[in-house]
Amino acid sequence: MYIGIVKRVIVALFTALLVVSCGKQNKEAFYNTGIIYCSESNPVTFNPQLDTSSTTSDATSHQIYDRLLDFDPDSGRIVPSLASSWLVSNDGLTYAFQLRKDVKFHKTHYFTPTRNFNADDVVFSINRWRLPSHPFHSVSGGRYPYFESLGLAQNIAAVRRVNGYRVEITLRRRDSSFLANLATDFAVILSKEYASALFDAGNPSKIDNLPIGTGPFKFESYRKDRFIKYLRHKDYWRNDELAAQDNNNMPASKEFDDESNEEAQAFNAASKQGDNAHDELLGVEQLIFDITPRSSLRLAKLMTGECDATAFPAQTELEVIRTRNDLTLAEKPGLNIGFWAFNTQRPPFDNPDVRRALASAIDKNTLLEAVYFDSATRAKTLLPAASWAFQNDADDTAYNPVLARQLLANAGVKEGFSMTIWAMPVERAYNPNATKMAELIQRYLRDIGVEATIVSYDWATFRRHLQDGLHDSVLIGWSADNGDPDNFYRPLLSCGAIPSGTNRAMWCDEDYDRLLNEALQTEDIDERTAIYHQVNRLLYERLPLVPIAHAYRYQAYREELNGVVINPFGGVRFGGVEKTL
Amino acid sequence: MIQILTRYCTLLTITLLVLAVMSFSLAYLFPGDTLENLTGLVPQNDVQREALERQFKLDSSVVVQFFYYLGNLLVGDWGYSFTSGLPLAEEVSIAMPATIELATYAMLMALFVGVPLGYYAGIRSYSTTDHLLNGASMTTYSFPVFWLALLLILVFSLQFDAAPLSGRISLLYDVPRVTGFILVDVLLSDLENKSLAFKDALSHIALPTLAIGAITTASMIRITRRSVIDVKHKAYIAAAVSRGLSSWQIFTRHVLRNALLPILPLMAIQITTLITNAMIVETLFSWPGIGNWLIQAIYQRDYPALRIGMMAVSTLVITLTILVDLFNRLIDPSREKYEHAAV
Amino acid sequence: MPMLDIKNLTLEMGSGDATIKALDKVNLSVSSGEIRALVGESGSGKSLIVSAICGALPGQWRLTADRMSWNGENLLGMSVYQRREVMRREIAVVFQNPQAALDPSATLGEQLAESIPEEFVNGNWFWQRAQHRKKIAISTVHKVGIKHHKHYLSAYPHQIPADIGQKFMIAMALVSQPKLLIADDPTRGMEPTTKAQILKLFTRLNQTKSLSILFVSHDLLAIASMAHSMTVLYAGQTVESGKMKHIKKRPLHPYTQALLDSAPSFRKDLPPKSHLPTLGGSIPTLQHLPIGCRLGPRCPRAQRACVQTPAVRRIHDHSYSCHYPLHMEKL
Amino acid sequence: MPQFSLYEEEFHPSPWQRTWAAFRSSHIAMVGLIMLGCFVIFALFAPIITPYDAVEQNIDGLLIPPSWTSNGEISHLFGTDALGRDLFTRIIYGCRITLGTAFITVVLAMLVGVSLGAFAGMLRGVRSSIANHLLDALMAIPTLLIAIIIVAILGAGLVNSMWAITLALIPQFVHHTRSFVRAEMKKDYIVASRLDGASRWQLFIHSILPNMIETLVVQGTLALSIAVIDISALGFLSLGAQSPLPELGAILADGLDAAYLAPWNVAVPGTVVFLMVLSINIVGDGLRSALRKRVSH
Repeated sequence: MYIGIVKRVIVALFTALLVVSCGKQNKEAFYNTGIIYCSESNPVTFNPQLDTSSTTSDATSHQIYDRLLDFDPDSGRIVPSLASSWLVSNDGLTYAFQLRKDVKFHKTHYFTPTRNFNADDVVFSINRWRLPSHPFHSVSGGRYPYFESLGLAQNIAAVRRVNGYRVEITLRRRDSSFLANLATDFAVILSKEYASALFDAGNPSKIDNLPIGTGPFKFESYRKDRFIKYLRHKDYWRNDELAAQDNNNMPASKEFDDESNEEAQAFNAASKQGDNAHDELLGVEQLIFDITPRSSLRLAKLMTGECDATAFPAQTELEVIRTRNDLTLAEKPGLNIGFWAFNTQRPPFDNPDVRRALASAIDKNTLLEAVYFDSATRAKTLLPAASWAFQNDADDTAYNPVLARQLLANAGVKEGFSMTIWAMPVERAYNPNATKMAELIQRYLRDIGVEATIVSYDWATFRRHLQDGLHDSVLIGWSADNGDPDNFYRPLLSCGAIPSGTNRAMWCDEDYDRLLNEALQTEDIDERTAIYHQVNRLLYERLPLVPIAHAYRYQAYREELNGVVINPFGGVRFGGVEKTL
Repeated sequence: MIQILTRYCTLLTITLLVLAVMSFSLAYLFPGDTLENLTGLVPQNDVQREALERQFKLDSSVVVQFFYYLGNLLVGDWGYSFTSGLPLAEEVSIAMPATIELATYAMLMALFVGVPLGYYAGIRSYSTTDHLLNGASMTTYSFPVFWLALLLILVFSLQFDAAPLSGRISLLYDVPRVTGFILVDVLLSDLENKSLAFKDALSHIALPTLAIGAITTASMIRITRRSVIDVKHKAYIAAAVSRGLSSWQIFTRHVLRNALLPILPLMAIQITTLITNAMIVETLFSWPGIGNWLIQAIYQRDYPALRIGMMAVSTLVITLTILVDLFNRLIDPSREKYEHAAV
Repeated sequence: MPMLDIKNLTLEMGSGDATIKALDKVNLSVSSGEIRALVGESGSGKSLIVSAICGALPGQWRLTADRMSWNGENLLGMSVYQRREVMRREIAVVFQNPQAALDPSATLGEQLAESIPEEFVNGNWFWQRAQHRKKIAISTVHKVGIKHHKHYLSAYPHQIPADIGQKFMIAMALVSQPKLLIADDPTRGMEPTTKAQILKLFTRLNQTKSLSILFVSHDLLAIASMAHSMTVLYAGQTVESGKMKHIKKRPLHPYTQALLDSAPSFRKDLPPKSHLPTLGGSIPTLQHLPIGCRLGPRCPRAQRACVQTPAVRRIHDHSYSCHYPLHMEKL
Repeated sequence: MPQFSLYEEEFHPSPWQRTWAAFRSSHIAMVGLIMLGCFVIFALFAPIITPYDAVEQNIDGLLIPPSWTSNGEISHLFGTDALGRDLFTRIIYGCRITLGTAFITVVLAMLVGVSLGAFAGMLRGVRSSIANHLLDALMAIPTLLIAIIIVAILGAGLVNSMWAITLALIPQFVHHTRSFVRAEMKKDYIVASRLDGASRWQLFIHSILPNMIETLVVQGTLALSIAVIDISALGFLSLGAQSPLPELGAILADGLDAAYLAPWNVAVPGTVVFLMVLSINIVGDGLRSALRKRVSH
């Protein structure tokens, strides 16, 4: 008799547990008000000037800040942003920027702006990284790797505030890539008022941890290894501008790189220039960056709807995303390069023959197939096919283990020589699985009698040790920030780039730098391309690093999101994204 | 009664002291500079190093250091984590409740599902239902917890999209932290869509609890069944039958209590496996508990976090075990007869 | 008409050719007001008979009996509820080892109160009923000779000595005022002083309340003085039963003779320093039971005919089952 | 007098034979034993059985599906993983490493645990009860925690994870041995031999140990199943065996990265670990009930 009671109790218990916990993922209206983006790791800081890693610029540059100029995601040309128009002098040394009016800074729980964006903010933002004497220069380490690698600080003579909404910058030497550099993710505009308020309060480093900008989202909170929370910037300047604009299509701005007319290109881009990507910019109430280091977990969360978009889907998962109809996969030939850099300051890697031996010991095609699953093209030089200075007939190292053994022998490297391969722990478009590539290379090197051990740390510690040059060789890469070829050569291998930490090969060569500066002097495309071909030749002879692949850029998101634009220069932009469940 | 209490209190303090010594010695055992391991502060220059060393009495003898360290432990100044720079006391107070919550729900599931099923299997011993239950509990018990969690994710999250697979609640909800237990916090909070948030939190907690709970429930069933069968063959049950009591009366008055007593000490062991499983499952479901935090700390070689994490988790587990033992000692009249019954 | 009457009770276990007959055609009857002793060496299946009567047989035994009646009603035919009613009100059992037969997790007072039948307790509110139950418990405890009940009622079974425990078992049996008390070797392993106390208690109960007692034991000495009639059991077969006086004077079955010889106090004519007469061999284990008369291999008088199980023969109320009984030649 | 015994054929099986007879009677236990036998054979003869080398990558055979699926090849029974290594070979070597390490860990823990437990059991007085309670309390520290601490000190690696699990299992053995020895010391046959002047050590070797063997075997199987689970868990969290070493947990973790394209890289190692633990548990349970049957009759 009592068996019946016990049985009924247990059955009731089970059904209750199941009913409560299951039930289809609810499609309540509430979930439309927020976008969750699964990012791959923590940003090092909230001021992109201080760090070149794409994680940092993803999390900050396009969400919190604005720049003077922007790139048009479709054509890649420079379009006005905070600078509504700009004037270049004939000798190409002075640039005058007309700034946009009534652009409001963020109003957050830690700062309330009293005035709009004006010239002082531009001068403050540029002088901060330019002038070592600037009060905010040494705040949070005082290292501005991108600008140091380009040597921009030395090239800018003066930044002058003409009036409330007009700034003039004069250079020492002509630099055709200057405008492109002002449009990169790193040239963001900070708020001078916020900076001075912090300076008086005595903790200036807060400017880089609790950011204030003019971008579509304002910073709300950050938990390391867990999430970053942004709220919508109610009065974002693009919203008002769009509301005022009658929505016929504006004439596209003049071709920037049409070099034909030599006289000053007076771009009187109409102040109402709006680019069609950010049409109605109401967007969502809150944006969350859910930090999920494992790529398989990111995809799982995308499938269950816990994430609306993910960063760097792994190559093996592309097939799965394409087959599912509730996910969309945006694909673009990426402006990036994955390479295997040798630490040229450590013997025996200072000897080019040893580097050539190691380069010819590996078979690039198999690496492409095994790691990139054929979603990348073989790299001969640093420049990908999408860049206008691409050299198709550049010479490349072939897979030749016999030659490798010979070179090693006469370079005096004995059998069983051991070296380290540092594999970066995070996924990147240019190298989706560095550990796996390292294991493959390890096997190739074992064939020619070289014992390689794989070293990997957490991303922040990894980059700190790389900067101190503790590595023999490293598998890493670089994704360009603007379409200019100089953005590949200078940050990766110029002497100036070693202290800034972007020159992983720690390689310094006078005639390499001489050629790069020469290229910057001319505006003429063919002349610059010829110089870059000479640079490619020089790199092939010295071989400080082995270029491996130019990968496609992928962006996976759920089909509920519309308005997502894939940006060829990396970075994800949620400004105008709308979510309808 | 008092004698038992004092005995257990001294045992608890001795064990915690041993733990403190172990965690103190860890600072020396970990690679890297002892000062950093002890305090978590990285001295930039030598001047700061001397100041810190004097402050933490590193120059004086080990014993003085240890007592100073013990003082710090008790007062709650546990040093700073290398990676996040936050004080460790705060980190642990955020991470620990999440694991406790997970372990509590799994333990409740084990108690309210495992024990009754165990009784049912024990009473109907050697019948078909008993073999069924025994087989099921044996299979679930031999699942490695990470494999069971992966299977649950594959089936419930990816296949049926019934339950989410990461985090404690959808990040869109801004739940203020009151007690650290997510379900309690949601109820206490004044969110406008509170019912929605609660349902979301419940669906988030379903899979991890099921993953850990299933294994503990399985072992609970086995233990209870074995205990009930042992009791059924005892002489006083035959005596009760001879007194003409109905089987329900026999079950409630004699079988129920006598079968429960040998189970309690085994529940203490269950707590240990429960916490271990919780720590493993946290990394899979990215549940922001102490396990996840410790394993991140290992990857980032964050030694102060490891030292304090070890201290916190072992103190929690040991106190719980000793409390269960004490509770069992108090309510069980003939404790010596029930030396640890075999599983 | 005997109160409890059991004819040809057989208990089998196992299947096919390996069936073991623990009890083979056992006959036992107890009439009201009588103390019947059931004597047999340990391992002869005495406790099995007791659990067969109570209906608490372990699962694997199969029971078949020609007649198993209680006051005329057939025990086997009863429904489970009726059988339980009989056990609750009319039959009570006192087990061997008091320590094991008491619930270790409940106090003695609780267990005693629990076995008081509801009908005896009056008072319409539960606390009144509890009070009355406590009073009945205390009076019964005094009856069985435990003076300071307050201490013992609140004690746990592992805290009390064996004889107090046994007295409690008897109190629990008596509290339901049964008609038949089955005592399964209650004095086993006790010192003689406490054993005598217990036996005196039994005889007093029998005389004052004319409570019939089935006294199961292997201790012949204690039984001889108080039992009215006796049944002798050997390896699951009833070899002899009858009035105590007749059996003591003229045992008919060789095994009974051997039992009586083994107790020197029964033998007046025993010369000093002479060998105590004993039977050779030992009790067969369950797996190796001999066929026919199970005493066969050890019986000095065994003949070819003993291979068949001897039928039960009766001389007025003295029955035996042996092909070659003692003292018969003289008749 | 000539004792003609009719019961010549009476045969008293030794305790071992009786336990084995009881064990053999239950079919499930036999199935478990056969499965465990297969794993032990895999573990012992791994190099002979396996067609390929466990660590050698073959580039042109990446992510080949298992042979029973449509486009699978028979040359790779379980298909290949993301680096082109044959999964069948790695699973066999995985059995060798996981089961082997677990076995060594349990034997080590047993040796240390039993000697400590016996020593504590024999010791009279306050010291042994304090030591015992302390060990009981330390038994409560989770295995994963000890593993994390040891990995932090000595660095990750299979041997270090072995140390961690041994340390975690020792208190269990100490506790069971100590309670067994204390119970045994109260028994008369021990008191008798002690009165004959047997020293503590002789007592332990000659009288207590033989009786303890069977309970030790049962404790051993229980500890083995816990050890296998812990070693594969540590491998999975990449705290134990590092990447090229084919340990079942590590194979599962590697397989996770390409889980969507190659689900068999996750399914097969998981099921193998599950079957291994299941077989150990079944054998352990069968042994325990056989032992209980023998003791109760």
